[in-house]
Amino acid sequence: MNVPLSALIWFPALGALILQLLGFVNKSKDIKSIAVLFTTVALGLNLAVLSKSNSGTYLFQAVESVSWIENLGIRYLVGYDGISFWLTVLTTLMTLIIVVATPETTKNLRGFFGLVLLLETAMLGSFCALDLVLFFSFFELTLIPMFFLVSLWGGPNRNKAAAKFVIYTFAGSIFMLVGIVALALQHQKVTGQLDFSIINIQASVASGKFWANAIQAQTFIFWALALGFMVKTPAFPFHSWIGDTYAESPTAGPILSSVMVKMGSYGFLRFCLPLFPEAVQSQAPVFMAIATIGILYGALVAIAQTDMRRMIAYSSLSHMGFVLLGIFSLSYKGMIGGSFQQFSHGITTGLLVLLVGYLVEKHGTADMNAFGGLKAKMPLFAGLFLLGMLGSVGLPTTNGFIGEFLALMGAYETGARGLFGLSPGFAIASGLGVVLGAVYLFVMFQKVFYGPVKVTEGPDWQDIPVGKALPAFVLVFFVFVGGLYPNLFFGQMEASTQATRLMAISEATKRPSWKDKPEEVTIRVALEDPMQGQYIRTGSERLISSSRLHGNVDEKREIR
Amino acid sequence: MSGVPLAAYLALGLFMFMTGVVGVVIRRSPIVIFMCIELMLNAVNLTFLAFARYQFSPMVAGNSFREGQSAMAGQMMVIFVMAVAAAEVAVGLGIIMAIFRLRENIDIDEMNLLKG
Amino acid sequence: MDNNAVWLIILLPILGFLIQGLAGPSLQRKIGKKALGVLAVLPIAASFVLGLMLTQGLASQEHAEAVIVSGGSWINIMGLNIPFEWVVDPLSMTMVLIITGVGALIHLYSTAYMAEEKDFSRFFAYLNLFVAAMLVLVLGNNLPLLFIGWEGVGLCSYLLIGFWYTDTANTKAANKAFIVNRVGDWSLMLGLFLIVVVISGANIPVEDNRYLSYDAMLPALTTALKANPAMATAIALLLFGGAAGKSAQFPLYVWLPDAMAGPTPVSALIHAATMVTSGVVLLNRMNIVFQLSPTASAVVCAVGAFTALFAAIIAFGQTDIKKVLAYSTVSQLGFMFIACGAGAYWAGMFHVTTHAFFKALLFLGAGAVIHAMSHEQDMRHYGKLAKYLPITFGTMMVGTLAIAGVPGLSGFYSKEAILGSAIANSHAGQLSAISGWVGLGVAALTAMYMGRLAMLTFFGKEERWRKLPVAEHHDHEEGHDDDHGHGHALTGDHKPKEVPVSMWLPLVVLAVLSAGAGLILNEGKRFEHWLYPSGLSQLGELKHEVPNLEIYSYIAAGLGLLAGVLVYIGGLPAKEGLDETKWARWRSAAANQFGFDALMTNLFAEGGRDVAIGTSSFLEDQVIDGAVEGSASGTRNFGGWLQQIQTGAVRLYAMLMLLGGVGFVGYFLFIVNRGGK
Amino acid sequence: MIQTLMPNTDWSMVLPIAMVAVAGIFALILEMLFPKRDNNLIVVAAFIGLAFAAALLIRQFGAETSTSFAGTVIRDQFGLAMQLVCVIGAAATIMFSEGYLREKKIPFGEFYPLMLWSTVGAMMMCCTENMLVMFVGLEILSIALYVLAGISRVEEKGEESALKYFLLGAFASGFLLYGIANVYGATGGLGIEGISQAWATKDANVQALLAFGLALLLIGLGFKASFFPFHQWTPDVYQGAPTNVTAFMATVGKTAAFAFLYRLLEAATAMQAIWAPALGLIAVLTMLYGNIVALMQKDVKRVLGYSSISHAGYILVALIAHGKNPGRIGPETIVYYVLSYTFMTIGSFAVISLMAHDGKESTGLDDLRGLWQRSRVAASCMVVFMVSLIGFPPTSGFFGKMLIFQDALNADLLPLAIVLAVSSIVSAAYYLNICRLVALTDSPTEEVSFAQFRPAIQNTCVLCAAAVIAAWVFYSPLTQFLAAR
Repeated sequence: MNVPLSALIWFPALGALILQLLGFVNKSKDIKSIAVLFTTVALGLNLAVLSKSNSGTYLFQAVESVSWIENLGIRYLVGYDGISFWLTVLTTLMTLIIVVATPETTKNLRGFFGLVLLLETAMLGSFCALDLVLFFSFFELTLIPMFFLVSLWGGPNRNKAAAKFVIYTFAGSIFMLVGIVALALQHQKVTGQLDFSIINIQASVASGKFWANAIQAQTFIFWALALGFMVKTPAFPFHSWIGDTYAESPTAGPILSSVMVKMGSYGFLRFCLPLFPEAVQSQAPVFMAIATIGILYGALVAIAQTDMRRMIAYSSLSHMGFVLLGIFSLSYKGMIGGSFQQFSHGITTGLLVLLVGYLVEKHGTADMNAFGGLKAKMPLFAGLFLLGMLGSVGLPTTNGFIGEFLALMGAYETGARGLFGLSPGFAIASGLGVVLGAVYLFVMFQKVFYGPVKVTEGPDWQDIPVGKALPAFVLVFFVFVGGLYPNLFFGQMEASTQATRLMAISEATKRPSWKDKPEEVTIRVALEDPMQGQYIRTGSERLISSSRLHGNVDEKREIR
Repeated sequence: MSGVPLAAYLALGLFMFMTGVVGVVIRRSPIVIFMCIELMLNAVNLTFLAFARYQFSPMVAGNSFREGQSAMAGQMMVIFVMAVAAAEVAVGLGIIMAIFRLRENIDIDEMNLLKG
Repeated sequence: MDNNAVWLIILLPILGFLIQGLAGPSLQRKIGKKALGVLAVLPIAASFVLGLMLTQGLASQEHAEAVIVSGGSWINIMGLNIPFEWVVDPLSMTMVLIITGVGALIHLYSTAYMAEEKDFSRFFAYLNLFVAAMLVLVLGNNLPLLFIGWEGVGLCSYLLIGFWYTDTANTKAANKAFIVNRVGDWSLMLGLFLIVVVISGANIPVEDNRYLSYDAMLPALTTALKANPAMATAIALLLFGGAAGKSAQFPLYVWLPDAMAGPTPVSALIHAATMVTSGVVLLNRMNIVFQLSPTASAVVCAVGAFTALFAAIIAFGQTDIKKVLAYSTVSQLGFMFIACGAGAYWAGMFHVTTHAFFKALLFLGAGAVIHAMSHEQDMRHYGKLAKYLPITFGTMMVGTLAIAGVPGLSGFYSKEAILGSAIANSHAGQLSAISGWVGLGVAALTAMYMGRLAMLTFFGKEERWRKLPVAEHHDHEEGHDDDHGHGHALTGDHKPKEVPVSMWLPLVVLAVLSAGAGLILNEGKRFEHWLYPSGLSQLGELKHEVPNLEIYSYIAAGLGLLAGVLVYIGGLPAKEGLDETKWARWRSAAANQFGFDALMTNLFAEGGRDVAIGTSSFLEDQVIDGAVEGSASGTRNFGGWLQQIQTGAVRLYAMLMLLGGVGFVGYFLFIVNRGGK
Repeated sequence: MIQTLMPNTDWSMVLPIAMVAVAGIFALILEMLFPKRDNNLIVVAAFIGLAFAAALLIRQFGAETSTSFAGTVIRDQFGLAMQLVCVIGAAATIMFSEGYLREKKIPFGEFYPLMLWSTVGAMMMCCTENMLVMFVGLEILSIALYVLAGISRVEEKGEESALKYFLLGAFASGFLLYGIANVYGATGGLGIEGISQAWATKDANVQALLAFGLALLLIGLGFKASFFPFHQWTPDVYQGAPTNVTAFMATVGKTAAFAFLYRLLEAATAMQAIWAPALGLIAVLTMLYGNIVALMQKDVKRVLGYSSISHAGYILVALIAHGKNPGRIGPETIVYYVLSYTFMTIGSFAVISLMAHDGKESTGLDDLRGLWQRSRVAASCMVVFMVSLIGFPPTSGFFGKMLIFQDALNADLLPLAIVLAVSSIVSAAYYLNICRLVALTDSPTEEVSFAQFRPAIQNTCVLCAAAVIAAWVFYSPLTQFLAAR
């Protein structure tokens, strides 16, 4: 069947509305099952939309363009490509899991699920929006529901945490707004009319006209956008909201957040790389440094945490560091690894938070010193936790490994070749993050599950019932699917990732563009590996420029 | 009167205006403050008339003025200022009386229910 | 024999793992532990049989060539293709036979050893999983697959060391093992990356981008590295870093002694016979890189020799029978690395093989003793056990003599090959010769401390456990609270009993192997030509004839054993008694590894935690988060301060208006006087 | 000369204003006819008047820019749009006034005439370039407001705010007048269009007079718009005055001031070298001061008072941008922002007016706690308004901010844009706090329950909220309509 993308995006919001209107449904059991129904349908819609996807192209698919604000050049422009493909799946999947995992004892379940569904729409929207203002709108739309989720259902310090989360993110995104406006004005300067559609802007960037003698402006605007994304990702040193958010929210909070942070890294892939090529190349070292510091710093701080959710929060900082590392290595392997890591981080972190959430729900604390010897009492729970943990430390055959492995390899490669002024040191140092990752997770596992049984007898300490563990099983399944058959994911990502990469590193006029004619885009050419060209250790990379994508295969040119 | 230069009138106006301003700042009784404001307004009137008479009056010989410049405008303005001042007096005294009815004094320094 | 059988070899243990892991507990209730144990042993045994058939097929060709059995693709992206593919060649098959053969025996042994265990099926699940991972490690045709096995065995080792998880010490040891290994893995991973970079950087075409598959990589790598020897050293050292982690070389050996916390069969299988030797396997696989880098080889030699010596000395300070064997393992691994460093990779593998036999034998024997002595591991409580445990005694003596290097037994030949090639070759420069001679010395030490072990355990004047208090006997199944998870300690009135057949049978088999294997395999350089039919591509045929080296080693072994016997013939010397304060300084020092482990712990574990806590409490809470919180509260307070002008006093308002106005007007006039610009 | 004596007058230009004035008179008459009755009749009359006025304004949309009454009244799209905003503001205020006044026990009929007349003053300010007319309009607006602020004669706070507002207002209009006098002295006329002309004559004295006059004018208008050093009255008066009057002040009064400032700065473009830096500084101070001090407030009305100061700062940025190059940067931003600001402010004050309960009114922040339980509609509306005041989509506040950014960047006012960004980050803190309070489900102040919940007030909230969101969704048609394109 042919489902329009907007149906997918707006369905959850509609569901939220209906849920509020169904006043006569009062039993929390029914409310929950309705919510489950909605999220399941959303997942179904998602798959239906994606079933049509053509993995061979990097052009946007299922594009819908409705003129919205002519006089400002803003359109309702949505579509998906290989980069957003799996992120939408992640969104719908995790939302379903959240809804299933939410205990019926939660107060005001109706409002809770309403907000969750609203957030789903917001996240889907920002993964599919192709118009800067539309993207920004969805991006900001996540804040208020999240604010209420935390400040109404959260832990003891919820007020502080909620305000911190929203204000911090807003602080980043407001500058992003300035950058977006500046970008549109630049477009106006170049082409004469205001336009916020990244397709048009990028087309003009690809032609090289856009930034002609405006390099300084480019760097400025790039940083304006990057700031917003860095806060969201979170990248060091703009991460300090994440600890409180994870520790104080209800269980749904961190899981949602583990999807939401992808908006940041996704933003880099979708907006920064294609639109600011020169800036990206010149700033790549800075971001590699930020990523590396984030990886090590996050791991180090995680070691010191005693609250499991805080620890997971900082581990997210560390893992998202790998995403940035991969993206800004600007090597194909690195970028695809980073994109993959986005997905796998969502899964593993979600799994861990889910399980910790179960403990919190039962015992009201996530302090690892309060537990001990749980393995004896709850073997199934321990087993699931162990598997999630293995995914998180990136043990081979789990999805965590694939992402980190490729991201590191890409970073190492670009570094070893001295491209973009990068050095292999970044990858080498980041590798240490893998070791530290093992430290904090295994020590935590040992404290909580091993050792003498610290806990009192009683029904609370029975093993997690299989019914409740179902979401966890699903996630574990994905952990290993990702680890053993990553090609399933790569297949969709390849074309878009490579195109995005070429947009960033090709020389002007040789860049691919989302306006290329479909028949010009053939997977074979698009995916020939630029890294295989003749390399010259002068920081300039010889690569198959986008003209290759347009057929005349032999021509090779250098950047700069 | 032609002996008196424009500057003198302007200076006097400015002086009266400043007197009024300073009065507003230093006096504590709203009535007196209001008088000072009247003083400011009259300074304004004086300035208007001086300008009208010296710069833009057709009667004065050697006044070459451009299109749209008129002495009438200034003089008209003065009338309006007086009228408005009268209206303000009415309202102002009304408010002051209302306050007096509520609390037996009208010392503005003691009115600070609203602050912060 | 169809090579696709290699799939079965790997899948059978995985099947076993699934059965044990998923259905284990329920099966245990239904069919009982015995049957479950059989289910655990069968897959391994079957794999062994398959392995034998494959090997036979391979050996039947006069030039055994590698066969690649390729399956689906694992990671396949532009510019990098990592398929699931298996290599059937002498090296991998040798390991397969060791793993499955010794593995099967140890499984069999465990069925009896762990009979009392509640989590019977969990144990065998882990054990099967380990075998599977180990097979992936040796059979995988590319480094990432090796890496899967590499970390897989690490995981299983972690799980098995911490098998008795209620005891914090065990789980701490498990964490230590995993994390220290991770350090090695880090280095290995970087080695992988560097290989890809070197090959693709040199623009050497690799068929369908299988950059990390041995068959495609090694030729390309050779050409690339010949152009760029520095890279060879870099890669070699990174790979060796990984190997040192897994194979417990100095300074990364620290995890292995602690790993003895696991059940004894685990120590036998994982921490003696198979896993710890995977570093040697890696070096054999990637030998071309080491051939091209004498520097790296020299480092390997040096580290190997030092580790061998260091561990051998420490062994003298140990009273725990398993600890002694652990350090002897570390020491023997050092020998293997000496061989690899010297370029005699085959000799390394040869020692791997023989060592697998006699060390497994020794551990299992020790296990039998421990089992018989109700899980007391301190040799100071043994003595005169020979008469209680005849079979164990006999088999263990074979093992002891084999490791001591008594001529005719397997250990002699492999050690001979190592020392000979180390001394005779100059691939690693002077160092190889030096470490060869050091090795000879260590051989003597080995003989001596093994003699000590044997004497203290089986001979002596008295049955020392008789001195222990006679405690009232208590229940077996009350859960695991002492070191080895068994509820009853050794008591004075204890009667050691010989172990059941399922335990001594493996001992006998292994004893036979330890005795005969060396002689057979060494016959006419059979093993060397099996592994490297036409010598090494760079170093060619290695010479390892050193004039009357045999004599030297006879002497070494003889002296060593003699010393051991003489010192301990009279039972436990007073100056090594239970009262450790009477110990000689050097022995106490050796007992705690000359403070090295403590140093490492303080430096990295403690120090690391302090750094982490410092970072978290200062940098994070004070500086980074502090900046955020601070700016918030700062703004707030600033607001409170600004608020002060809102006193509510009209005259103040007027005043401020006036001042502002004056400033405003003044500014205007000022600008205007400067001419409006 | 002759021209000015016998102007060819176009009455249709002032008809809307007249309409509102007449409505006021009617309201007064009705009040006299039926004293001591409920004022629904008056409300209806007021609505009819405003509706007619709005209709007449809209009918003139898109008309040629022209002047009449000897050039004292100007008809241009900007003026018409701003007048419409004033009318809407007045209507919205009146809509929730009745219920509120009933609760507060101040059912005085003259409330409506006064409010209508002060609307007249505001409208006059919107449609003139003549300083005399502007002054008269301003005084009509202000004097009516002085009375309204103190209309609840039994409340000390109300009276105090009235007096403060009155004294300072009169003080400010003194400056304003003195400014007019000096500009007159320089230009010889009362129309501001003469400024550039006079400036062009490089006569030092004339320029000095102009600068002096312009400065004083800006002070006078800045007082009404509550820019930084002239803002102190705002929070006090907002808190003291009856809530509906506050809403009116915050919207209509400011709209008028902005309208004339807009024209003034445009007329004084030639002098931007003089005023641009000074106003820039004032804008910065206004934005930061308003938001930072608002953090510490305990009273909702004060919070909104300070927030209105900061919003004045935002609008000032747009005004400066326009004044620097009127050619490139049109009135869209001002009109759109003022309109959306009108909706969100009146809406939030309407919600606050629900606190009033037989004679008493408690407007502490904590009194908002648990509003959700008492009236879900009101609470949700409040959240919408706060979100819009922060500037999040999907509300009109978002586009308002975005347009200001656009203008600022267009006019190379990057520093101002950045300060705007920073200060709106600060503002998020207290707006979110209000969001949290209204949504809280554990309300300690149960006793303040809306026994007789006034539907009119609720409708006002809902309408405003709907408008705020609609202005986001239908930005394009809305702006095109306001610009008559």
